Amino acid sequence: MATTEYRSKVPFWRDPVKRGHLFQAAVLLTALAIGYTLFVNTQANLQRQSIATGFGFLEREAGFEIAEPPIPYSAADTYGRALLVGALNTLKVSSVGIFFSLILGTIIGISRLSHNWLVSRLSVAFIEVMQNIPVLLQLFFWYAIFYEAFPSPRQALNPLPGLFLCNRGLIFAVPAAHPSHVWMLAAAGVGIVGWFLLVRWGHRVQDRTGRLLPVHRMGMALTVLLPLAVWLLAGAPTAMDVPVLRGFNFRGGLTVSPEFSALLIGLILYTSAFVAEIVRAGIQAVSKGQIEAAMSIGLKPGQVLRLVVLPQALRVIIPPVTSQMLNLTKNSSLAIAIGYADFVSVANTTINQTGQAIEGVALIMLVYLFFSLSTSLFMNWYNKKMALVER
Amino acid sequence: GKDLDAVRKKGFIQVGVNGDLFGFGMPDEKGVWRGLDVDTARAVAAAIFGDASKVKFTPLTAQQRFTALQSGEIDILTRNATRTLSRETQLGLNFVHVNYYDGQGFMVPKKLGVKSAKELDGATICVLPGTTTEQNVADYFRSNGMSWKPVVIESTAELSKTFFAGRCDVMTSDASQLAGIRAVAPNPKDYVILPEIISKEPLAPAVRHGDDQFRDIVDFAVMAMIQAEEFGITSKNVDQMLKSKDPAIQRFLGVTPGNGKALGLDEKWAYNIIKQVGNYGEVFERNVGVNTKLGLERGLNALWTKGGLMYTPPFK
Amino acid sequence: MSDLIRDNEEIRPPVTKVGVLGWLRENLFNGWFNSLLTLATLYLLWLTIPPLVKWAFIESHWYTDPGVCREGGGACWSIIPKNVRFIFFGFFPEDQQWRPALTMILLVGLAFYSKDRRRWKKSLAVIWLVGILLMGWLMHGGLGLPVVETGKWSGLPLTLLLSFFGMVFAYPLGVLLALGRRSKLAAIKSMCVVYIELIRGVPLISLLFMSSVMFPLFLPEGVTFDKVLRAQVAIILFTAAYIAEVVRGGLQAIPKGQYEAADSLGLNYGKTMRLIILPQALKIVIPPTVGILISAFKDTSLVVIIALYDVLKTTKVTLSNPEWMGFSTEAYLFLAALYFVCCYAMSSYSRRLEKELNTGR
Amino acid sequence: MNGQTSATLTGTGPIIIIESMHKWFGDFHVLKDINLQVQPRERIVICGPSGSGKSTMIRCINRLEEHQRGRIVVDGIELTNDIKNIEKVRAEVGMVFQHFNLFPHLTILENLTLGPIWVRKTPKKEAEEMAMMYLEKVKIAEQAKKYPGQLSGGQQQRVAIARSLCMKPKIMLFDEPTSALDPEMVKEVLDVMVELAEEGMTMLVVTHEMGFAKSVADRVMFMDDGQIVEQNTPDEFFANPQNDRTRLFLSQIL
Amino acid sequence: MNGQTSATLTGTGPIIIIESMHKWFGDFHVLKDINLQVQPRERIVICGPSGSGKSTMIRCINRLEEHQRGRIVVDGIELTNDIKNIEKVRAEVGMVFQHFNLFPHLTILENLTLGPIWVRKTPKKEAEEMAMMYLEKVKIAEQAKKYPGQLSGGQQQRVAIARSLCMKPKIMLFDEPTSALDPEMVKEVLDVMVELAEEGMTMLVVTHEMGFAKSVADRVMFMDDGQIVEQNTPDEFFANPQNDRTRLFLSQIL
Ligand SMILES: Nc1ncnc2c1ncn2[C@@H]1O[C@H](COP(=O)(O)OP(=O)(O)OP(=O)(O)O)[C@@H](O)[C@H]1O
Ligand SMILES: Nc1ncnc2c1ncn2[C@@H]1O[C@H](COP(=O)(O)OP(=O)(O)OP(=O)(O)O)[C@@H](O)[C@H]1O
Ligand SMILES: [Mg+2]
Ligand SMILES: [Mg+2]
Repeated sequence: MATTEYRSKVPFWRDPVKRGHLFQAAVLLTALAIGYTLFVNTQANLQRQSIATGFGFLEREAGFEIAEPPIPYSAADTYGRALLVGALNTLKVSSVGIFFSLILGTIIGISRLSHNWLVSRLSVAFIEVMQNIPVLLQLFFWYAIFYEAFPSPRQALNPLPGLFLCNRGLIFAVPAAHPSHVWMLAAAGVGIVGWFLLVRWGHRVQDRTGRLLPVHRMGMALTVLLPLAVWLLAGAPTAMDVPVLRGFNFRGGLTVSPEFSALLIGLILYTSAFVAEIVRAGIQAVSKGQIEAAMSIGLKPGQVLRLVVLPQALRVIIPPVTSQMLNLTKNSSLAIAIGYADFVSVANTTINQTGQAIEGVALIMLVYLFFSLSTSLFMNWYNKKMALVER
Repeated sequence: GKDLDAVRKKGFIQVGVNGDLFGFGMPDEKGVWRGLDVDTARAVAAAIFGDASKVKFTPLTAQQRFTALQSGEIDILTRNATRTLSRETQLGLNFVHVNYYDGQGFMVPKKLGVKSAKELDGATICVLPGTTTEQNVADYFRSNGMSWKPVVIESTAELSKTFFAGRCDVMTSDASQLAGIRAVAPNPKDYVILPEIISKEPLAPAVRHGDDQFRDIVDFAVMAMIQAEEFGITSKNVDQMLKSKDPAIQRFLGVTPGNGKALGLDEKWAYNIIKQVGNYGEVFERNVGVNTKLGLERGLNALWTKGGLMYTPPFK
Repeated sequence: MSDLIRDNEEIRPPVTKVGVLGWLRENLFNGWFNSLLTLATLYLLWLTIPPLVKWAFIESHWYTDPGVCREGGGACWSIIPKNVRFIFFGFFPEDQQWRPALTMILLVGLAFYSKDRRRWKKSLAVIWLVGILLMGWLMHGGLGLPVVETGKWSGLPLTLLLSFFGMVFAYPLGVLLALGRRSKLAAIKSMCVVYIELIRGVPLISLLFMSSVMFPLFLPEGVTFDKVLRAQVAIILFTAAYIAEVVRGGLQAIPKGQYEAADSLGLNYGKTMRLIILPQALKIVIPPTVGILISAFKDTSLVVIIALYDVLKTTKVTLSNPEWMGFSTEAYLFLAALYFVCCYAMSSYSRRLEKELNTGR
Repeated sequence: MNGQTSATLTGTGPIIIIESMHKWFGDFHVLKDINLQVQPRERIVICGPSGSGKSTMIRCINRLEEHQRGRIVVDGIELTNDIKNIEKVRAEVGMVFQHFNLFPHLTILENLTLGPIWVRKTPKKEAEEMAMMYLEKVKIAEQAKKYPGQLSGGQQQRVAIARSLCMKPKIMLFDEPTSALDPEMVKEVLDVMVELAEEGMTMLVVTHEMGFAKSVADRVMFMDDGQIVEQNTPDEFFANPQNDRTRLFLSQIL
Repeated sequence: MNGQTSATLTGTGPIIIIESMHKWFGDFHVLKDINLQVQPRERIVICGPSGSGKSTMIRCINRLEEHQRGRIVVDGIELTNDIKNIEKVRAEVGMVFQHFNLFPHLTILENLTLGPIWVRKTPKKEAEEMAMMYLEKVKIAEQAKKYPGQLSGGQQQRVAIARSLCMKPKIMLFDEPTSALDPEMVKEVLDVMVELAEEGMTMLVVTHEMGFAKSVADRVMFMDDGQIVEQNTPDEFFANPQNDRTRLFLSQIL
């Protein structure tokens, strides 16, 4: 072919393709060389200092307690399990946090566009304050509210029977274990499936007759009524695991600790301010023409929002919101400042006790990288699914 | 040895200290480092350079401290670190003579009516992370078959605030800390420190493996302060003491040469420590003693002659 | 033909809502929901504001000893004036503290001076260069001033310098990374992608931790870097990854035609980027960039984790002093206000800049 | 007036009545004393210089803009703040925009069925059949499953017309439907509009395609500075403009 | 062929030579065996249906697209991978795009001087004087300090032409220079192009403005499906198209 001929005639520094190859090779080599030197240095340093390395410590007994472990854990368990507990705690606070900050952020973002002066001003104020103060200080603030404003367990507030509010957290009664619970759970599951089926049926009815049915109300009723029926059938067991004040603390019931709550509230409020700005920008990015077109075929304002504006706004919103989700996860590593046992906090204690800082930091990075990459993979998939088809 | 050579070449010692532990290692309002650990480091500088100011401090967090020493970022670690077997062996460190004997205790509000740590079953306990304290409480409660809930917060200030607000029933830390924390309580009389001491916490400076001469110097610099107290030598009277007839004191202060040469130091090394930093008793009283905000008794840290544990080998 | 209205025939729109009452009706009490919301908000404000004012102003102490504070009930602002030296300047020798003070004034002054877009000329770059050199000299000393090593730089100057230089260096690095990520060269592209994704995937504290704890292990024996410098590098590397993503967005928004027009004028890659593409792309992404910079500014507070004495850490140290241990609320409120002022200034400036740059388009 | 005559032939009352209507944007008086009656099946072309208020006027007819004085009655319903009435009117009045404004996240078919399903509560199948019918009418039935972004401008505008038709409107408003199109595509769209006109749809068309006006319109209106300056049958209008401004404008455009 | 005759009149060798050139986009064969010789001062108009490869062909001439087979020689320089050569050719060949592609962040004057200053290394003052000269030529000297966004489409396109001229090109390529313009503005731009043609610039113009082709072109080429189907003098081409496809196309467009 003709082109190949002149390619050989051109000196390589004037041929962009060859130049590119050369440049890439150089960069790669440099990177490899740097990596190699670092590795060799580290090896030599570790050897010289006769520092213990490796992940053997994961199997040793941890010997420290962790508050509110999501899975059974005691000081007799291994470091490995302790770290797992930390990772689960991180997962817990970040998933709950992401869920609520998305909701709150959307509400505030829409409020910021509200025609009500007070509502939009308040939203703006909220956003400015939350965005411009370091989240660490905010965490201190929320935590202080919890331990300063609530009474000691002995003077615990008892707004409802079986529900206590004190500086140990929110403690509430849960039904005492009973065999019927499994069945109630199953019934609730059936209810949800039924809800889902109802929605599909509703769509079919709409497709067929054009009628809109109140499927969500029906589904909700189903999900509540089915477990209730099972409970009645089981003889309506009313025994409760009621928290009682014994010794220093409440025993029994379920506790939501102040540390968890403060971290959660802090992260949610901080992140939702950013989400709100993103949502606002997303909605504003939908052109006015779209709204006019939707209105001019007679859609109601709610339908315009649901059928036309939001689906389009979402595309603009998803990528930056993904970043915010990741940020929330990473910011949860500040938990250590207010005593929530997240992964970093547990890893720090581990580093401290074993002295194996390299492994500890490596684990921290790996775990967060895993959370981040899986979140972005999922969101990228979702984003692609939602992407506009264009020429 | 190489570490000593490197230090001499630099002209100062780089010392890792705690950054915000009142009485042990913390800057004052003027940004000048103060504390027992800080003065210990100054003593080493006085021994090596004849000048206690030839020292630079690196504040370290609990997680950083050992790695900083291992990596050569600092030459000495005096950061209220507890000497333990595993640290000594696995981390490539050598601890030297203890500069403070501590032990972990409990503090509770008086109104709980608790008299002994044995009554703490089910309690919520405020713990400072990053030291051996977390492990000690866990061990103690396990061995006594009791349950507890930890609240682990990074900074002392935050932790004590939560404790005083009633978030925890009990606060645990090294006894030296507890006294200080109680002193700043809104109402110190409302809190008691329980009699049990649940652990041994010998706090000692540490150096890296690999330079025994340097290790010896640091070791004897610490001990020299204790020995001086035993001899009754203080920074005020050290010049008169040079004229002392006691051969042990003469050897100690380098009037009779020998000790300095053996360590590879100036013969005046001990004199410089005492003159510029003071003996152990002075340093103790200045930083943590009864007249400071911490208000600690000598207790275990008294000289062996006064019923304490401070005992040094002969300086000959 | 119907008769036309002449222009001089003034007809006003029907005026329905005017005056204060009209405004209130329109903005606060239109509809039952809004009215309810207004009332609820007012009630909430009424519950919180008076006690807050009482605590913060009426019963507060402004320049007393901690003991006096403990007696009285109100806020103890005294912690700030009494410790302001350490909080602001940390370890910087007391007799030299005019130097960091002057540095900060210089920095803020320069920032204010550059606010005006009309001053954005080559000469401004020179002024900044001189300013930075001057600041370096003031902080570090030499040439007649006693040397103060970086280990003693702390407090507010450290915060400002870390974030300022973090931004100044992260920005070009981020731009390079963004260009790399859009490169046609597979190796360059994938390296940039890996770098950006890795860095964005981990928390800043783990990077700081690595830079402070593990970095020395990576280096040959005896080679150490300044601790502040290491933290600075970590902040730069971290921020750059975020900037890269933002800039990539801007680059994607530039139409292909711009590249083609530049090509057909005979500009090469470097000139095309420098003269045509980047000026447009960077302008588009001013708001998100400023967002990143604000985050970076707030994130410098995380250097606490590695025991660098930025303004948050110096405050915490003050709080570790048994004398002042109880007054963290006041101290943190002060810090929050400090950060808020700085961040708010940045964000409102970016909004203004965005508006200004948009006119004339 | 000449325009009225052709309308009265249909024998029923006017379907759009605008009486001394005014509109302001803030302080700016955009529409000044507009009076207009449109008979069923009448086809009106509106032209005039840019900024003269053409778009604003037809947007007032389906209340995309609110007028501040005077009356607008569409198909017997007066346009006030009553949301129910507005929705009723909008379902009767189709609108085609200059920039098509198709919903980019929906397929062509979904774009067409959205209104019937959600507003008219038509069963989906029926809605789809109708949509396909209209797509065939605008000659792009084979594109039903594609997304708007995949079509050319001319095709998109035809979809937009079909979308309006699916609501079975009594009146169609067109706001410069061809001015964003490449010249080759203008014809496709005009053909569809001509066909529509021939079927007797009531149409108000803002356009500068004078060929279209000549061949289709019952009445041509010229607007300037927020007022209807002149209106007449196309023949008269082009051959014999009465007003100076009209004459000037026509000289520029033809 | 007829076109060649007029070119040979100038008496020098061809300034553009394309010999059996092919181009693929991936698997798609866009240009098939293109052969073309352009003489200095020759003015060629290229037309053809959308997607026929007109843009691609002229973009190959200044290597905005790479060809994969055959030869392209511009002003004696063969277009290969050699960056130096490509830059040399691009400095000789001016290009005007459909969407103007002015640099929106630079003033009109800066748009014009960018090339001379950075590619030709002309002193700034000189470059500005030249720029003003060309701006006067396209009759918008008074807009020199404005930004492109502040000009109308027609003005922008004239700036784009002036920008190319500032590089003192030997050849000008135009890719549908008027098709993104409102009808009122087309004339302004065509006027400038006619003037340019009269001054003897070598021009290749992709356009559907057949009036321009008739009055200015030395040769009209018709492309379809990646091939040059027919080329001839304008008179012959319009009066007597040889090819069926050409005839069909002309019937649609005229
Ligand atoms: N939302 C608005 N706010 C303020 N002024 C507006 C608004 N919409 C339009 N205008 C102004 O009202 C006048 C009439 O606008 P309109 O769009 O109706 O003109 P037009 O005749 O359709 O012009 P064109 O041919 O350019 O579409 C113009 O001067 C325009 O600037
Ligand atoms: N970058 C590209 N990648 C793949 N295909 C392309 C690319 N650019 C153009 N094409 C295809 O090549 C063919 C010729 O495109 P070209 O733009 O040259 O046509 P044209 O004759 O200029 O049409 P128009 O009149 O619409 O501008 C078209 O089918 C087009 O889809
Ligand atoms: Mg209009
Ligand atoms: Mg083309």
